[in-house]
Amino acid sequence: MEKQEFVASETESVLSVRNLTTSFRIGSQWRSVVRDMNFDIAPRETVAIVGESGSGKSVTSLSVMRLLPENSSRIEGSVKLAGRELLDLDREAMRQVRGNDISMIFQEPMTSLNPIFPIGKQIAEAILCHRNVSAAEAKDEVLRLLDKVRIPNAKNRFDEYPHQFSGGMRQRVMIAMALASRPKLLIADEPTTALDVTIQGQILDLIKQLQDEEGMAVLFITHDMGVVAEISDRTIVMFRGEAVETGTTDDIFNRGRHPYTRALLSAVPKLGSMGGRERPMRFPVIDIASGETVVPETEAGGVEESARPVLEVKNLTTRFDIRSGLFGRKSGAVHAVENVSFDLRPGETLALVGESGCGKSTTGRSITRLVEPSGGEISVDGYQVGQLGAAELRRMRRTIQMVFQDPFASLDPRMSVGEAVMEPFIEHKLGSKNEARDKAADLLERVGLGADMMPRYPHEFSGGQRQRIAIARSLMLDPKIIVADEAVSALDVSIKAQVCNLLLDLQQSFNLAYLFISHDMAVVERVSHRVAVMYLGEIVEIGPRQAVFDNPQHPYTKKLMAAVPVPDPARRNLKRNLNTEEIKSPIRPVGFVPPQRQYRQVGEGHLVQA
Amino acid sequence: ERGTDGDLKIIFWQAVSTMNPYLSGGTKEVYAASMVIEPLARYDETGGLVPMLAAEIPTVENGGVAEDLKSITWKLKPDLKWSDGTPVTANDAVFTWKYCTAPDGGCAQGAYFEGVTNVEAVDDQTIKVSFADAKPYPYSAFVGAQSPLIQEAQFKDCLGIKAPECTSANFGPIGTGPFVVNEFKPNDVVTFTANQNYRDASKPAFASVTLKGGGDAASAARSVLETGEFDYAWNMQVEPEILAQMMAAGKGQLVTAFGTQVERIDLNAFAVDPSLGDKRSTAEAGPHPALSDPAVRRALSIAIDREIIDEAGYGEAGQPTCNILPAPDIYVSTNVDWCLTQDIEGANKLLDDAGWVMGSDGVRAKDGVRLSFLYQTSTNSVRQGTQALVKDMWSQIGVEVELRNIAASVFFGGDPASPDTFQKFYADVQMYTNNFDGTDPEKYMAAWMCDKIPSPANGWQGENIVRYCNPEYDALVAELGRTSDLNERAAIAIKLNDMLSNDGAQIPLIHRGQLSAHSVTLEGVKMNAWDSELWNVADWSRKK
Amino acid sequence: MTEATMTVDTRARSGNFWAMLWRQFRAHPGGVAGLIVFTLILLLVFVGPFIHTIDPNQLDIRNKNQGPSWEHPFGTDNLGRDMLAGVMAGGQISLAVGMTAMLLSLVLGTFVGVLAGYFKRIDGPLMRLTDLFLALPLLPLLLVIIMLFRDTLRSTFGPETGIFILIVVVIGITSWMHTARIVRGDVLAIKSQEFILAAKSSGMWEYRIILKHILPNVMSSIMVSATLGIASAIITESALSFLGLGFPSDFPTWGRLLFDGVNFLQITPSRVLWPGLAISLTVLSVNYIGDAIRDALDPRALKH
Amino acid sequence: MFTFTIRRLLYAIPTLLVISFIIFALLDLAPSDPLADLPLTIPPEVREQIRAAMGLDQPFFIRYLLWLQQFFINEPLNIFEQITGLTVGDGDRMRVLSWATRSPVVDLIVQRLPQTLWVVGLSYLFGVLLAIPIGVISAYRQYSWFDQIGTFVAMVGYSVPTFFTGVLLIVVFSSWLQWFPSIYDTNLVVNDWNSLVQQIKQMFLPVLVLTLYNVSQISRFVRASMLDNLHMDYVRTARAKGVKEKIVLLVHVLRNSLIPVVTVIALGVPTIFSGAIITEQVFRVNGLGQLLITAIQSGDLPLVQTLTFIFAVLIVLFNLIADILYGILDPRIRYD
Ligand SMILES: Nc1ncnc2c1ncn2[C@@H]1O[C@H](COP(=O)(O)OP(=O)(O)OP(=O)(O)O)[C@@H](O)[C@H]1O
Ligand SMILES: Nc1ncnc2c1ncn2[C@@H]1O[C@H](COP(=O)(O)OP(=O)(O)OP(=O)(O)O)[C@@H](O)[C@H]1O
Ligand SMILES: [Mg+2]
Ligand SMILES: [Mg+2]
Repeated sequence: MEKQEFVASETESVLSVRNLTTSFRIGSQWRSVVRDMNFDIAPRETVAIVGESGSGKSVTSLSVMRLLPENSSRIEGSVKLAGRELLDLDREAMRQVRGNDISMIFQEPMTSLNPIFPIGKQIAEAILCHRNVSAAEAKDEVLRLLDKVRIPNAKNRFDEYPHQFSGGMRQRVMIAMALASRPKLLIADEPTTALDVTIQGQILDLIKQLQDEEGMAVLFITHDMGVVAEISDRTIVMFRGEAVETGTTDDIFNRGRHPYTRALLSAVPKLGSMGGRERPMRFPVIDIASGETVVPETEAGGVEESARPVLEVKNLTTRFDIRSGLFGRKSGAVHAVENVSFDLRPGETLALVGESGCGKSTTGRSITRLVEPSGGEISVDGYQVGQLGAAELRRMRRTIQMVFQDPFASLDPRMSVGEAVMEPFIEHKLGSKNEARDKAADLLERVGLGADMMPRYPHEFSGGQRQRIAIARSLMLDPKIIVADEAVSALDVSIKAQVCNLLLDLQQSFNLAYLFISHDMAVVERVSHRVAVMYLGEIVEIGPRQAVFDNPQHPYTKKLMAAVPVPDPARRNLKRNLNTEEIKSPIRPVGFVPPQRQYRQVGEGHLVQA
Repeated sequence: ERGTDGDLKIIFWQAVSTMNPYLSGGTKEVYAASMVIEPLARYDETGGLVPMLAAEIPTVENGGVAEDLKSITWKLKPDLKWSDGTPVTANDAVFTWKYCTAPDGGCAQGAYFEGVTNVEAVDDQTIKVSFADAKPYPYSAFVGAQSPLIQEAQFKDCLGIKAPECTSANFGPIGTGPFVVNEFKPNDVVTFTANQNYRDASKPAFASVTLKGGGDAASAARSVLETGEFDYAWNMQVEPEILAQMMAAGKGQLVTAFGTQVERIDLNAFAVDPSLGDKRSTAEAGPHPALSDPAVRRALSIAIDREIIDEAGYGEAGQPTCNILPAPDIYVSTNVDWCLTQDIEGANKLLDDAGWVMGSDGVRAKDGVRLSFLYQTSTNSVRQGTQALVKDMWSQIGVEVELRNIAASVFFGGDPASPDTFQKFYADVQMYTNNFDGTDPEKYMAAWMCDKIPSPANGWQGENIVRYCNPEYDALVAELGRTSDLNERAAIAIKLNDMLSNDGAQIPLIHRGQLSAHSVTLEGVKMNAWDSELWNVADWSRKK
Repeated sequence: MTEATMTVDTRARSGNFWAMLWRQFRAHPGGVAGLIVFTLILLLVFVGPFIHTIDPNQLDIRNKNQGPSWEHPFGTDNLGRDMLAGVMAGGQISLAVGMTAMLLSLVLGTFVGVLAGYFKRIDGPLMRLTDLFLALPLLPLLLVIIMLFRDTLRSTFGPETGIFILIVVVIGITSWMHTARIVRGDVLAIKSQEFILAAKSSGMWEYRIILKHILPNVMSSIMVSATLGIASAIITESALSFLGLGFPSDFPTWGRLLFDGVNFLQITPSRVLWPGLAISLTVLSVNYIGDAIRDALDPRALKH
Repeated sequence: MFTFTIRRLLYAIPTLLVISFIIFALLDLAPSDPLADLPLTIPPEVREQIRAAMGLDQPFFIRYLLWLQQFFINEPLNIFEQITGLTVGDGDRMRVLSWATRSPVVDLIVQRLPQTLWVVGLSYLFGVLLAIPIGVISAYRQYSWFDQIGTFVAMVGYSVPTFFTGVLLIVVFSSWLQWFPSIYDTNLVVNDWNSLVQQIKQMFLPVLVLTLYNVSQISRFVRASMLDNLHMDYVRTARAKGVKEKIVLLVHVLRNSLIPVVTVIALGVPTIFSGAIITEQVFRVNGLGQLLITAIQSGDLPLVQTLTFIFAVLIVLFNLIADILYGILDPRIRYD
């Protein structure tokens, strides 16, 4: 019945999709992953697609763009752009459409950017492709766009390469690229997962602004119900390849009928829902069929105060040199991590939050020496990480596992995911191949994937599925510490709950310690014991979760807390106007001596940079 | 008429590396140089001496050769001019001698001046060459393409150690021949122009010559016989049927001349078992367990069908022979022709009688010694064909053969450190060609003397590769050195030849001729095996 | 997505690596064709002599330079040797030499390339070593090797095996450098990718990372090197023999037959046709097999 | 990158010295002999004298040092004098002399360079220029008829040796059709239209043979490497931007695929200077390849040593260039 409502607006719609069915070929069989999708988007309108991870959101958007691999996929139905059938266009005509009429922000920015071209050039290309401007003009435009997406020091970073950017910065590059050509329709596939809430807000504002100015229509795919509530006019809920419910956002949020819709909304973690509890709390688990909460939420384990920390970080500093000129002389350095100290006890979760690009991932990588720190001491479970030889380093790494921010890039494209998950277990000779298989199958089930997916390859999965694979892999070794870098950002609410609960369970049973890097403040609030807030490479505030959330001291922490979107469509026209202040860059000239920071104690274990 | 026939194009598939035969000694260099610089006398196509710069051939009869055979006096033709217009004098000959005998010069033709104690200019036109001992055959220095006269004016600063540094002189010697070097690109191409001061005003007919080098024999043949791009190609070592097929194009023809080359199989007199290590192939190793049996040697020889080898590999350019000394005619023996017809039965009988019993594997053996031989030769398709044929023939008399071929640069290289040189002869049998320069066999026959056996003591430098040692033979060679009468010399030489063949020191296979190809439009080519093939290039002309 | 298809699917794609590779391979028409041709060549070469029983070294000078006939399907050469027998006997040697020498050079090259690309510390020395080997003049090197080792090998392994080992080793150690440099370049590019970092962070041994992550990802270059390597090895072998450094002349090999036949091109074209065809077909079929393996190892390649 | 280059260049000096020593030792050890070409009629005593005149009787080390001095001091000084017209010292220096020709080795090389560059260099250039588009198209249209034919030609082109293709072409085009000469004329001076036509004619066959070989090799690497990158996500991004398919292929995919290609090309360039031995032989181009092979066959050590050493310098140089190009092509590859 809702379908009827949607079809009605076809005439004036920018995009209208009818009976879209997309199938992939597996071996000799065709398997449909998106079935019978119908929707329209009008100019200036924002339509959000929400849904379970792996339900076909990305495939839908790629089908619209006709960007799926031609020989292993099949698109049926009709996709009309302003009345023009896209599925029948020839290559050249389709090329004209892409980037010009429709542009797209891809879910995984790491692999979606060409690794060997400077980002500036990649954005400029989008402009030069469709507009008749000079290279210099294009460059100006790119710099403006980079500024708009809040990349600090855009001029200097114009010529840098994707691998020199943080996850969030890459995502913003993708956004800038998509916006560069001022499309009629923007398809944004989880464009803000790697962004902190302040920047996320700014980006959303930017999109809104463009919508207002240029009449751009937006198809927005996201898991963040707060974002949905904030920007979308209408929402489509997808479940297992089908649109199970469509309607105005307000309708969906307040009068969702499909059990999955209800499950989705009732599970949304809300900031401040902890009600003064000290310890992390499990998420309510929802039965998707009925939409009812099945297991009541329970408080998770606490931390033994006296326990020796498994991870101690003292004055960790990591810098990336910037070289320029013919001689490749060092002209400065990115002070990605500066003087960071913290410790982590068994059974404890320390959340690391902060602005995108502030050095969270670098901190995580420095701890395991995946990047060489420039200074500081790290001890992991008794190992002095800085001094380890190759063999010991290897043993040390067994106790500390990472979930990378970009799961796709961290999976070997030529290795089936089953093998990828089993690999650490087999490599460390923790058991036989069959044991590994059983364990991997079990873990995959527990993160919501089927064991039957093991022979598939990474590229055949959705973003969220890959993230879960990465989590499963990190759990294979029964480590003592897990560095989870945005480990649940691409998961829909229900699966996020499931995965977080799994992590909490494991923590309780095995006294696991987590370094939990995330932008999702609501999740952070729920799962962590302590929180560290990073800003420009330094920890500006660290303390028990409750203290930091309830009593933020540092201005940045305060700002962060304020920017968290609230999943309530009623508040959607709120304007933030955060865009005004200057963006700070962590790039420092040669010889820069970082100021000695003083910390002031606010409460027990609650330190704030003075 | 001089210079009316345009360009003469010659192809040498081995390129010419220098124009100074004293510094190279390679056949191709000697041939190329022979167009420019000339000796006092040279051999014609029959092997007879003809005067070139000399007015006549000195003999005892005409007084040119001293009665005691210790000196020879040459008279130059009158009014001879170098190509730069200056006169040729006896001093140039004296200088040439000095040039080649200067210490540290490394003169490749030193052998031509061996035994020469002095060369003096009696007057401008008269050259007297004196020898240490009586020389029954005194025509060595300044005779033949290998020892031409060079100009003193050009080479006077190039004596001894300085010789290699005179690049422009070495590449463009001033001579008396029909042509003058125009441009020399080492190992590539030489261009010549007619010598304006050549003594015969009507010659050469060609205005210029291009002598190109490189490639292989077959393609050189093709360029003359099939495509007609070139007029003359030297040394066509190609299977006869290929040449025949190329000839079908009708563009060229083949010319042959037989000199003294004999393709032979050496049978090692000494044991060569690898377990003997460094003693291999020396007297210390003891006699060869199988090849020391004369019956075996003889059987090996008569088992070979030389006709077939000739037909398969040489065609016109070869004749079966049983002589080590195949030419000139007066030296040719007819006493050993028993080997000319293949006689497998006879060979088998010989071996049976000698006690070599056929084993179940088809290989004969006696007292634990099997007739199994390692047969080496240099790499070359004709030789490999011959190897295959011989292996097949020998297998019919119960002799097993393992073939080996070795790069020519190693085989003939004489590096004492290499196990693969023909001098070391770390094999039971080996095959190659040898010959001698000029028409006098004395030095050649001396190679089979006992004291010339290569051994570690003399750095493996001896010429007696087969390690033949027979005091009778040595005595006969000494006698040859004392005899001056030509017919007596011939008789002795034939005796020596027969001894070698009958004792089975070596198995002569093929008397090899030189085979060259020239265009049908080229006239005047007289193939010469005793001297440079280009010896009469002045007389060549284009067919009208 | 019915359950039925899923289970079929799962079964079809599980199993061990080789079974999977084989299944992928089977689906590749080019690869299958290549494999069939290659098998046929192997059959011809190894089983053929039992059917066509003429000895390749048997001379029949009266029947030389013959065209194809029932008795001599490929004709005869200028000494009357049967060409078919020659091609079959030559194939045994050429294939053995081509394959083993190629494998040797591939293993060496990949080994050096991967080590140099992966471990920065030994990159310099290894690459300078590669430069050295590239710069060494082949011929003198061969002469020296043969001078030093031929007799020992001959006495230990007999004349045939000895020379075989020598040739294979000689070709192997003088042709690994290209592979090494190509592999190194690829490794340099791949080792900076994040999945290598991820593998490191899981505490894998470096050599395991190399084996499981680096190697499969540089496979396509290695495959090309392998195909080209076979061709070069077969031809280098012939070059060795005509320089007098290879097999004795009574061991025909394809390269040698071709070389010897070139001058007879106009008299008996079949002398060059068959060995040339044999070499080309071998290389072509190996190329398609390599392509199929490459495609089978690349989950994203289009599958037929 | 600059410091890296400088460091590598400095590092190259000892490397090359070591290489030169090893080559010298190898050549010395090798059993080929400068006198092998001489007729057997030249007696042993004379041979000894010739050897002595070549300096072969000197100890190994002295000969090596002498070569070093001649090559690194005398020859550069000589070139300096030729260019500037000045005389340094007494101007009388022993240059590296070839044994076979008794002429300065450097002059020989200079003489051979033009034809080698023309024939071998040009065919390499053609090879690269053709191989890249062929490889790209073959990969893009994998298993299309273009790809299949390309594969076939490349494999046949690579596996059939040039000694055969060369002769075949000569038989067809020189003997039967008489279109092209079978022998290269190194004396030909191009100064007018006619001689240019002649030059092109004589270059045609050898260049064709070598080009086929080069194209075969390089295009296979281009194809394989392109196939690896064709399915990457960034290609999808480029398409999503609306980039023209040609640019997607030639800029995005090709540049990401260039590392093995650059390697192969960089390995190939020095071989231009070592000439194409067999092809040069077949067509009698008489370039550096023929110079080298005749030198080796005639045991002309100074010539072989010098040629090989120059070749080694080029190898080291081009491998360095390749390494620098890696860094430029892929910013993730860092050396410092
Ligand atoms: N190339 C492919 N081949 C086969 N199956 C695929 C391929 N790409 C995606 N799929 C499958 O299609 C389904 C939908 O994937 P899609 O990427 O659209 O999910 P999604 O809704 O975007 O999920 P997420 O929120 O996790 O990104 C998934 O089950 C995935 O496994
Ligand atoms: N390899 C590198 N070379 C140079 N600079 C780098 C490199 N890696 C990271 N940086 C820089 O270091 C800073 C911190 O990056 P990092 O990835 O740690 O940020 P982050 O906190 O994880 O951000 P996000 O939330 O966006 O993922 C950024 O400015 C980034 O550009
Ligand atoms: Mg998705
Ligand atoms: Mg990050």
